[in-house]
Amino acid sequence: MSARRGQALKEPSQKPTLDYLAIHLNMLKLAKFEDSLLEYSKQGILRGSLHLGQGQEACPVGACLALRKTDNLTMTYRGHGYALAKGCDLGRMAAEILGRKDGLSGGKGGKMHLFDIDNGLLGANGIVAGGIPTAAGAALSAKVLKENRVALTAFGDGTVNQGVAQECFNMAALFKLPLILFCENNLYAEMTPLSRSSGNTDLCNRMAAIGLKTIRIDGNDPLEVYETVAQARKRAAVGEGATFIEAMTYRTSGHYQLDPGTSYRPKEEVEEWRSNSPITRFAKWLVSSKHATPDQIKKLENQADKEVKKGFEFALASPAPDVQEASEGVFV
Amino acid sequence: MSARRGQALKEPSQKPTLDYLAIHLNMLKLAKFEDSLLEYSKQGILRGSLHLGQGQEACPVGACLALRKTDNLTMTYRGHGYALAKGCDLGRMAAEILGRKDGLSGGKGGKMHLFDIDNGLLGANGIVAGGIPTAAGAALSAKVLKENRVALTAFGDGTVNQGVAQECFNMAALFKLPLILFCENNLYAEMTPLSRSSGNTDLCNRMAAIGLKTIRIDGNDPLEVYETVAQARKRAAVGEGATFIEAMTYRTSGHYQLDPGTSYRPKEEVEEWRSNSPITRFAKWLVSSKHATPDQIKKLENQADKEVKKGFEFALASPAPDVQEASEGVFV
Amino acid sequence: MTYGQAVKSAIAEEMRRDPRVVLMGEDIGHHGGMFQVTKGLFEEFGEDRIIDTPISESGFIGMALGAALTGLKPVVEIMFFDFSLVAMDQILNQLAKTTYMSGGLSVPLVIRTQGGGYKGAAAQHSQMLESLFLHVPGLKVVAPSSASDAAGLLKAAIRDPNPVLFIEHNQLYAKESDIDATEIPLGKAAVKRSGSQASIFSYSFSLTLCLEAAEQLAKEGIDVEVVDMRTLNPLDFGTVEKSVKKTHRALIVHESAARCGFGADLAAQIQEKLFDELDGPILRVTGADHPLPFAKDMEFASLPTVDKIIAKVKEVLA
Amino acid sequence: MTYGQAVKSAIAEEMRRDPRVVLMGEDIGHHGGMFQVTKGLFEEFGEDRIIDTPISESGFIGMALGAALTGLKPVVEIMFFDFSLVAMDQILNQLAKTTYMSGGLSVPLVIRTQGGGYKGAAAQHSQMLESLFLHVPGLKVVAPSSASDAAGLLKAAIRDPNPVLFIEHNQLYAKESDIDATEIPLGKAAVKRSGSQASIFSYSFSLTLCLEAAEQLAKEGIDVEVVDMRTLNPLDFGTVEKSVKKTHRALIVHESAARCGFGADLAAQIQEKLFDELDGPILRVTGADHPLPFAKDMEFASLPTVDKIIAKVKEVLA
Ligand SMILES: Cc1ncc(C[n+]2csc(CCOP(=O)(O)OP(=O)(O)O)c2C)c(N)n1
Ligand SMILES: Cc1ncc(C[n+]2csc(CCOP(=O)(O)OP(=O)(O)O)c2C)c(N)n1
Ligand SMILES: [Mg+2]
Ligand SMILES: [Mg+2]
Repeated sequence: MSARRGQALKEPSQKPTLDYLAIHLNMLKLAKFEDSLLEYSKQGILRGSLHLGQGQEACPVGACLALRKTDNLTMTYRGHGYALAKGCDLGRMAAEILGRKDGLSGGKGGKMHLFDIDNGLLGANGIVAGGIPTAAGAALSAKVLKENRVALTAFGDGTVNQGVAQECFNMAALFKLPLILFCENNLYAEMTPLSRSSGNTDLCNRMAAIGLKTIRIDGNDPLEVYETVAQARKRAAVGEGATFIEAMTYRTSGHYQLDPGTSYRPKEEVEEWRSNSPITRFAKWLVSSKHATPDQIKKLENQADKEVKKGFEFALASPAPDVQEASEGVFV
Repeated sequence: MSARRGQALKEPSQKPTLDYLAIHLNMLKLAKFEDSLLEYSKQGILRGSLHLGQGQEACPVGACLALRKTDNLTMTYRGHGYALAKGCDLGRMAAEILGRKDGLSGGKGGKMHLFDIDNGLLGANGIVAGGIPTAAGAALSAKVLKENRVALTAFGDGTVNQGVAQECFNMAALFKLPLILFCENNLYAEMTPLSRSSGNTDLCNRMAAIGLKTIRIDGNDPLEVYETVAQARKRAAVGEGATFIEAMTYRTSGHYQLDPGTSYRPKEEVEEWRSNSPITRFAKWLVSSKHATPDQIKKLENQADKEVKKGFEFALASPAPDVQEASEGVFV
Repeated sequence: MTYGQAVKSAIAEEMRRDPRVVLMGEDIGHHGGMFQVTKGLFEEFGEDRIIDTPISESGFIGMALGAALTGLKPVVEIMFFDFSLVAMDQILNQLAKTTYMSGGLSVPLVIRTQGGGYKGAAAQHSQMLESLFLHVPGLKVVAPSSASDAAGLLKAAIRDPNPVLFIEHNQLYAKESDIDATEIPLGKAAVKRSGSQASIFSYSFSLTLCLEAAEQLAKEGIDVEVVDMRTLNPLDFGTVEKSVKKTHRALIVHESAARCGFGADLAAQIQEKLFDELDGPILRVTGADHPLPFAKDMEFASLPTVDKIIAKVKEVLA
Repeated sequence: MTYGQAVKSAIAEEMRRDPRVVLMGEDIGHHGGMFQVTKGLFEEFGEDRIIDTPISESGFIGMALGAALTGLKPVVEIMFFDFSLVAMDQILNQLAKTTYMSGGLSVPLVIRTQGGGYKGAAAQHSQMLESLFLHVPGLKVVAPSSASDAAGLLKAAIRDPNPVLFIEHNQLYAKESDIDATEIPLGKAAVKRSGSQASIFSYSFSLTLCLEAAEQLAKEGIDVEVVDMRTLNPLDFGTVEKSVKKTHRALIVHESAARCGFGADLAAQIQEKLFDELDGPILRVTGADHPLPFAKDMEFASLPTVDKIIAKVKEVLA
């Protein structure tokens, strides 16, 4: 496991015209969005279990930046970040997660089932690996319909051991699907370390043997994530097939809101990763590389705060859905 | 795909005290057993579809020779050979396949569900990959109970793409199970060639990346099969874990009795493999290497004939099961 | 035209009509399907639209969902109904729930499969599992008993914007009937034989056994009505109600197991809504509540037969 | 002792009693289970007997079958009932059929899982799917409603030579009751409240709602009997019959969906066997026939509640 954690960030190799401040803002928005969720959960306003992506913000932000609006995406219960970064309206997302009428699915889906087809979002998922086939199918349709569209599916390290994931990895290779298999390797599946879930802990090695192009990257560096996904997107779009990206990262929080995340992980490990969290590190780099002043960073934080607050105001102002709607909408 | 088909057989490297004639006899018995099944199927005496292992006789015979009676085994619909070679009574097997009272399961299981726990047989299976977990579980119990016992599961090339197979391959590596994953790569899954089922057609390469020890062998050479399985058994028994064996072979008949097996396979390919079928080749070698005279071979054929006939006589003399037994035996 | 050919012709017509219709499954393309139902389609439509898959049902059924959400109308084949069990999460947790959970996305796809016993295929190659797909909400479920229903209903299924499970029966593939080119709307039962003394509700192959039983009963002067449910979800309770109100006696016949089966469900609904119309209990002839045995006599003893239906009708009338 | 603790104590006792009992599942060992039900067992029994698995339900449940056939008695955990759908082939085609297909092999294993809504976990983390496992024959199915039943029935399940699906309910884990150390035989319902005017048949968490409803009805002078089915297969029809013969009116309550559900099945059986005993139709309060919505009011509108049960009892008596 050679996560390049702790390494200093470098200027991206090919300088794309990236808006670094926007990237930072997006990570901040995500972090603050999740902070709010946790707060509402504690207050009992948000129901059910809550899986935060704290410490993994660079993955969704970097990955979605490399995708187009028409590209498709599936992710997991830990997927708020992908929805936001893919362009989902923050207020409607918050409304869904709080079970309100103006939510993305009118309050029917809830936080594990975020859909937003206008932004290509084909669902978060409550079943480990459950959304991988959906993304593979979207890639298949792009291929069959000859549309310039790719699909990305985000999932965790533990997920590769679910049969359907392997079935799709093989078909992605076999059919040369325009698919990006984006694995957020945060070293644990719930409380289980990778060494107790995979016979071969080198996931890139394991996936390469299926016939996939693979690459392991620093998943805490939004620029590296962006570049890698952009490359993978290019390959996919020109018919060169699927890429498995292993983004090394770490959730600084627990598996879900009631898990402190400490009993099964060494304290030093948590500390080390926490001090190298994508946001902290990127902020430092922005300043040290003169892409932003500390003042600008502060402003971004305020802006993120404001946007998130506004979103939740919208959500909280939205009424509960009409109860009778519960029995409607099984079929269109 | 470097099947060593057509190659001349060599004397086994480490000379075990093998009874070559018994090996040949076992292959002959299997072939004749299946000839009879086909005949009874044509006559309408045997019901349902019938999946023959013609041309693949060296696999079960070689593999089971390396196993002990207490070792466990699961296989597929194409698994008559494993049952026979593992020591199953031929008559009771025939009776089961003909749906008689004296069948292994009293006629309830049928040919896709051959069980014989006294010989370690934990079932043939109608579901692709369905029996792989059973064997893995038997290996697990051997490990937990510290019994000197291993398990072997036989399956086809197409089967590796079924999710549950991959789940078990990973757990076999992860838990270092005393398990032998015996893949009869006959190049086709039903009518689908390997190149249209696996993103990487080098199955050993694919499985090695899961963390398994792998080896590709000539699956038409019973001695090579025997030696390989014996090695794998040794590894398993001393706690070194699971081995994936890719035995290159070919079914000279169709996928099942109504498939001539010709529409989707090149004529030359079928011919070439047919002329190198395990039985033909082994008989030649026995004679040329002076392990047997042509006369002895002839005698073995007669003996096989006789034993198979006797088995079917037993089976045909067995009555149909009592109808009221149908509703019994869901639970013990 | 046979039932099998009717299925093929419906697929072919829909594929010609709508370029978004694609097929997926094992050995359906190059080979034309294990039962030759898709034979020839590969030649006409090519490998872009007829996709041979590895033995990865869970994966490719889930892919069909993704494809359906993004512009295609996949018709996916599960070779034997029994094999659907390897793909239940994708079917029941994913594609059956997507429309509801997403607040209204359309999932236009059809899962075609075939099931049924009476052929010596034993416990893992004979099951009719429709009730599992009726219990977990989110799929339309269709099980035609004739070539013409198969053609008409399959067209409707392919045109439907919702996921449809289309269940063919092995024993029906060779059955002939005239078919016309019209679509038959989902959710409509059909009275296949009108009668006055009792109502038999059935579908798929069992329905044909019921018609045979009704013939024979007629010779004994017993006049029963036979209703082909055809679509099992949505359920056409209106037609059931009309029939029960006429005959006041009901029998339900299906091949799948009794417990928590379609018949249990329909019986519960009938007694709930039409209690006062009933002159006696609703009875059932169903597959047995144990795995299907292999040996012939045991197998037939475990499945509906004409004789059992006749005997049960007499019980219903007793 | 709470229901959760009762489950743990039963497991621990059986593990002490019989060295062949092992546990398998995700995060059950080192971590002690997502609901802490197996907390501490790893420390007592060690990694040979408490096996943490990868997220490969199909694989490890199938492995439990192989282990059960070769000397172990595995107790396997599926973290949420919903996840059982990824393992249906291994459960229903393999382990439920092995005894029958093999002509009598014993398959001593228990699948433990927990399900249930009322907690904002939406469509994929709330399902009660017992009816699927009742339809396909071959499993014993148990769904206790109290700590003491949980302990007694789990012991019996672990000792049973057959595969048992043991269904816990999320809303019950914290529920307290006294437990004694005795095994409760599978296949026996329990009259949890005796009454004369109507019979309510239920199980698991819903049963507790029925008892509450019965309390409240009693205050209105309505006297209902509440029967806890406890074991859903084999079904204790004898106890059902006795109750129906006393009250002549029946209501069935469960959280799972109505169509092809346990209630449909029981209603069908009651009207079939006890038609003349019934003074009115058998009614049901069940989970809704649609995926479970997330928002609270919608969720509760889709599930049994005390109010709904009270109203339905009044309908039954009308
Ligand atoms: C089929 C299935 N099994 C088990 C679970 C419970 N579960 C939820 S998240 C999780 C761990 C997933 O780990 P990983 O893939 O590494 O993703 P991460 O949570 O670390 O992002 C498990 C086991 C589930 N949701 N679905
Ligand atoms: C889950 C499942 N899907 C599909 C089938 C139908 N089927 C039976 S055999 C077979 C091909 C298996 O090929 P392979 O693994 O290569 O074994 P072989 O038959 O060549 O020995 C298929 C697809 C099945 N039995 N089970
Ligand atoms: Mg992880
Ligand atoms: Mg093969």
